[in-house]
Amino acid sequence: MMEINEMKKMKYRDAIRLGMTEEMRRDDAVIFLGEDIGRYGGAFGLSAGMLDEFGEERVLDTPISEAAIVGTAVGAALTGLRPVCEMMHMDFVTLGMDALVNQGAKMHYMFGGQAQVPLVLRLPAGTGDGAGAQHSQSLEAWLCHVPGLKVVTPSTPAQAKGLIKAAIRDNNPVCFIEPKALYQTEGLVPLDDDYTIEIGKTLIERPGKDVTIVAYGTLLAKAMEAAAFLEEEGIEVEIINPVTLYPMDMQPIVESVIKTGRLIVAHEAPKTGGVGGEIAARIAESEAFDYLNAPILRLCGMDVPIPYSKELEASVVPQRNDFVHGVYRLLNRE
Amino acid sequence: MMEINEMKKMKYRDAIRLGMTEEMRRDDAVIFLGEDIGRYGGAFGLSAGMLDEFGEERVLDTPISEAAIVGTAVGAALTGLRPVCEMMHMDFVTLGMDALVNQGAKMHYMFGGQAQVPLVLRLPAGTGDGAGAQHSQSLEAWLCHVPGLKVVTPSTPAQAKGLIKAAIRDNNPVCFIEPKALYQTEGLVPLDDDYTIEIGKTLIERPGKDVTIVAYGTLLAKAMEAAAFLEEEGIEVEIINPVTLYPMDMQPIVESVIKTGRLIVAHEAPKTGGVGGEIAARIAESEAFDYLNAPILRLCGMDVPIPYSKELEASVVPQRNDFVHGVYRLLNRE
Amino acid sequence: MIELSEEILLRMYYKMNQARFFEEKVEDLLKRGIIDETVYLSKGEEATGVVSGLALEKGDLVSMTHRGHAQAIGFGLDVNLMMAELLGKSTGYCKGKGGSLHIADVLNGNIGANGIVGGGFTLSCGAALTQKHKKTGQVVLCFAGDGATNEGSFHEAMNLASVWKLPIVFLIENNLYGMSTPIAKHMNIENISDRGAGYNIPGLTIDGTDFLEIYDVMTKSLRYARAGRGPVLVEAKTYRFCGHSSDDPQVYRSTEEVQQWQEKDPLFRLKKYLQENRVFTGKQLETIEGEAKSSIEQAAEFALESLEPDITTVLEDVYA
Amino acid sequence: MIELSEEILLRMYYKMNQARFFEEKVEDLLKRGIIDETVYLSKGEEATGVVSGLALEKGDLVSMTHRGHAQAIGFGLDVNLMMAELLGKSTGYCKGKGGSLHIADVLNGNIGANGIVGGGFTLSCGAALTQKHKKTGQVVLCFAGDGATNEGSFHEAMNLASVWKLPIVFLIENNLYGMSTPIAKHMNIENISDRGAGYNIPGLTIDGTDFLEIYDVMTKSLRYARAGRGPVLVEAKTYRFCGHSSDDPQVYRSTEEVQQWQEKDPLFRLKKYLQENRVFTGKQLETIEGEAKSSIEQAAEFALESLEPDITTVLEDVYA
Ligand SMILES: Cc1ncc(C[n+]2csc(CCOP(=O)(O)OP(=O)(O)O)c2C)c(N)n1
Ligand SMILES: Cc1ncc(C[n+]2csc(CCOP(=O)(O)OP(=O)(O)O)c2C)c(N)n1
Ligand SMILES: [Mg+2]
Ligand SMILES: [Mg+2]
Repeated sequence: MMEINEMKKMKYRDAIRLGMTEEMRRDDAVIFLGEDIGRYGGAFGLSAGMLDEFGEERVLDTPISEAAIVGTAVGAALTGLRPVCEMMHMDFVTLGMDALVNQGAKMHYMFGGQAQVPLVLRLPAGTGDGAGAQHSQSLEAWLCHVPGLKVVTPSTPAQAKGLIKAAIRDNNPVCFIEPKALYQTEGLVPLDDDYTIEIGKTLIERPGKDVTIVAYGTLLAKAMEAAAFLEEEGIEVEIINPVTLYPMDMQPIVESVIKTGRLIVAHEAPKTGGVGGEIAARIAESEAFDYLNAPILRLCGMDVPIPYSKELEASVVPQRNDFVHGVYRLLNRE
Repeated sequence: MMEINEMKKMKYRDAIRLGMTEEMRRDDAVIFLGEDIGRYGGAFGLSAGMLDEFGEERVLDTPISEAAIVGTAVGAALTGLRPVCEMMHMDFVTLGMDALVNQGAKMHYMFGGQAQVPLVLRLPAGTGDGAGAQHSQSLEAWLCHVPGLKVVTPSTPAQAKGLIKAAIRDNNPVCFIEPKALYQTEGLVPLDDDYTIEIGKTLIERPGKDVTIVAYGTLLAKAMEAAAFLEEEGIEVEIINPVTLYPMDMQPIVESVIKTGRLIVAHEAPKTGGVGGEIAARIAESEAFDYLNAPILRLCGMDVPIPYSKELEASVVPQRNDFVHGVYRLLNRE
Repeated sequence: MIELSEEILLRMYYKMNQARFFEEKVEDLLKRGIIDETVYLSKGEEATGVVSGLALEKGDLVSMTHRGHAQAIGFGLDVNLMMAELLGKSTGYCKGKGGSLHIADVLNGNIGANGIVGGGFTLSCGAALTQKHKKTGQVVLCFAGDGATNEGSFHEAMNLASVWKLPIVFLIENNLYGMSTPIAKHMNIENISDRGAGYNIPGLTIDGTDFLEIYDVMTKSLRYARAGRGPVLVEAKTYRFCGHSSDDPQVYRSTEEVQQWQEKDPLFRLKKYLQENRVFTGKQLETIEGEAKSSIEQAAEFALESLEPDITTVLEDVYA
Repeated sequence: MIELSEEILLRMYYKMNQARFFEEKVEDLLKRGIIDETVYLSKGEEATGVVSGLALEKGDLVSMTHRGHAQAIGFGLDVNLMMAELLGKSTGYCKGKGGSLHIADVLNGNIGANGIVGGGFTLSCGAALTQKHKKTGQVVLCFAGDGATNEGSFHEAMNLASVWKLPIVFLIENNLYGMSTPIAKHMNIENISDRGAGYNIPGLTIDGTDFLEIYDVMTKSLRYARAGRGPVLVEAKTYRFCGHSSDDPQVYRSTEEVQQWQEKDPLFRLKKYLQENRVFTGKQLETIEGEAKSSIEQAAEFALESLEPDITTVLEDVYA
């Protein structure tokens, strides 16, 4: 870890921009492409001002052509640039899957190690907008099943900055998942322009000894709130944020479960087939298996498309109280 | 179960054609579209002769436009046809994901229940061809994470016929995964044209009491071979084939694990993020958890793109002996 | 030029007013925070949706865009159920599960709005294939925006529709921008109708603020498609008066440009025509406007009074 | 017409023979079961790949198709390493992990063959963007088949390349079939070059069996792109003498058709030109042919003698 001098309070969204901006200043090979990212500043205001600083040659508004955005980024990465590209919503990665999965992810391997594909695919994800079934998905599990890709998701502004910088410096295709519901959240962010978060390293966000919760994205904050509440009742929850979802550093999770004997895994994405299943399976296969005092509990999105009505929408993803009750359940308090 | 009178030995590939043909005779609304399925008879000879019987209006050769194939099928299904469509290789579903996932899978829900999308998407999958990283994938885990889809995969010719017929009669989008390596395998197939295999029902393929193996696709036969071998050593393996991968009928698996206390889950797809993780997680969450005498073992494909060289290719997916050693391991015999 | 009966003109004026009032009511509900989900408005572009809807024959189908309210009203959807859907109510077209982006009435041939730009192209091919297969004689009207024609699905659908001679009329509402991106920055051609040549599909460019031209060209195009001659690509140049979505600062265009287009307001053009040609008296026009307005007021009331969806229904309708 | 120097003609004749012998050697190895993985041959189509490769300048890039051996030889890849790759050997371009469909030499500008039909279109945009960004003055030559131009990625790439004025020449090897599907059943236009109009890209149709026309048009097209004027779409009509893949019964075309095209065999046309114009003597021609042939024999030997990849390397190279 490098020394961190100065910190500044800023929004998650602005922290991503700061990280991108610093990397673009640092390396002329970094370019940024996507729909309406220039003058408009991105659908979520993320890239406001970047066109002015870097010009049209490095901040490229594209036509509405997701397959071309991803494919162009792969081709550019292969030949010496370090593109960052954006899907306006993660749901639209469905249109770029071929270039991402069949080309970008596999080239290094298919070509026998001779080429690199250093690209970052930014994917605004999840619920909270009332945007309905085609604009609210969390599809990280797909990407975590594609050897050759890396998948990361920051949960705080500081992580957002550190991780986007690390992603840009990585020599592989990195899928960078940004829960839209976090864009406006605030936190302290290191201003050091060499501050990065190591890809492939799981973080312990809060130590505890009674129950382990693995949570990422929007659910980290909800789990933290639940933990604070439970602390008052004398329950010590350990909260772990994998940060890199693929390939995942399981060791801290295994160690935590050995300590607590109880595990909750949480994400917004539908439970069936989600990343949580993989984590649970890994624990069930590991040396932690013998230490489990209760079945593993997954607190995940329901197996349903995301409904439009905001009340319905909130009802299909886990909330703070689900964590509280989940912990009670594992401790046989209910 | 209906009465089965006559049986005939045939290939897996021909059983699929027989099932499709019977359904097309039965219902004029069933049409079939894909690349080179007409005069050519399909890349794997699957649809040989179907053009002659049903004509160009029902057996439709398409341009090489996977997004249009899937999208057209969705639109046709929505308005009263029952299309069966084919990706030449499952890998190309990457090009049809938007129409499948954002449209077909969600319409019934997004439209508040007013519409149906009765379509079958046939997906030739897996290794064995020496076809390399872009023609050998097993991507079922993606589809098993999309509420609104059903995902099935037959492992024998009889299942192939019964399941394709059930899929065509189903009122939802059904992804029908066909391991290419099984096309030439033979087995007895009921000729009864009302023979179907219920979607959503897990089958016990072989009873046993010592170890449970859950396997599907190409790995079912390898597991069966291993079981026959182990029987001679007095080890009784119970083999379970989910058949429907999503939504999966877990009850027979749970019951089996309660009985055996040991579980192996197997598939060709890469281990991380595969369907096996979901099965393992469900067991770890279920009442079977307390009966497990050993950690769950996943025998899966390696986390690597599929290499071209046939030797390398075979080395990245489980083989018969992996099952044998897996069983030994769970029984502490090694 | 195809003649417009008085009856058609009456319906046209009524529906175009309805569409305008609908959008203004939604703007109002957005401002008041009563709607705070994602909604795209088509103020200024109502003519293409409404007029082409009136050119359809009974039983024809339509595929709508994310900016689909006028298209829906043109097709004949019920504004009560539309508004209820926008408010996420149980009485909406989709029981509150779909929202503006998924309004649909499939049994009556409206195969839905779409949240995926370009999502409707290939769906329309499928709907048209059904018509061809069942020999219904019906045509599919597929709406899309200028930006949408840069999606791969546009190309695949145009090609397939041409090779299979599918009965579809593609109507591109070219409002000169895809979100904030001006057309010159997202395609290198003057007229989108030029894209027809790549598929041997007739391509036509029309003034999307002129109801006469829209009605004429759409009626003829639908006839062409209905006769089994294959698809037609119609591009209508139009303009959105409002922002792309509710939080669009519109930095990408000048107020002069907006004003210039406001002078071509399709609703005023229609009204002027009706006045100048004395189709209706001033009083009659007022009555039509009043009825349109009150239909929207009623729709808002209906929506506001409707019940929220019961939370226990959230898992229903995943499978048929 | 651009003049062809003797030196270029020598290289052309040598490489076209190499390509032909390469394909025949692979056919032979397939028959003998020494190769039994997926391979697509381009016998009859060698001119487009070889001649356009010779029209490139040093440093230009190329994106190849699934039917890419002649393209690779034209670009200048090493037939030893190609053949070794087809045999899945550790000495191949991809250490046996890629196969024919993924032959590549990225550092030297060959960004790879592709197993995904149409997969190279958008990759080429990216490679061209790099050239533009780095002001290298290099051009990307993107190969594709007729069938591939029906993929959505063709459209998105053409549009993007045009809007961004990317230095790419798209060369469509129109061999009249996409697998078994004749062009009339997969598109409704006479010339694929007509598709340029939808993007304001110049489109040209040439005889893909005529080395003179290919060299001329490709040289000019590359110049145009190199000058920063944007992409060019060239369609070359050609024909595959062999089956689509090794197990193609070829029921979809007549032997007469095949014979007619065999009369236009590009290799014979070139040879005839060289003879008639006395560029080389009969003896010289024989020498060139012999050298080409022995280079392929050597390649086969090299490949056969090379080691299988070590099984322990199978998990290497997943990440950079
Ligand atoms: C596949 C996809 N990409 C991007 C978006 C985000 N988006 C919604 S509307 C829009 C602009 C569409 O432009 P156009 O087709 O011209 O229609 P208009 O909005 O102008 O009516 C964009 C980019 C989307 N919904 N779907
Ligand atoms: C996306 C995709 N769809 C289908 C295929 C299967 N396939 C391989 S080659 C081929 C035909 C391609 O036709 P064309 O582009 O004309 O090239 P040609 O084979 O004639 O050289 C097809 C359908 C594929 N490899 N990729
Ligand atoms: Mg527009
Ligand atoms: Mg071809």
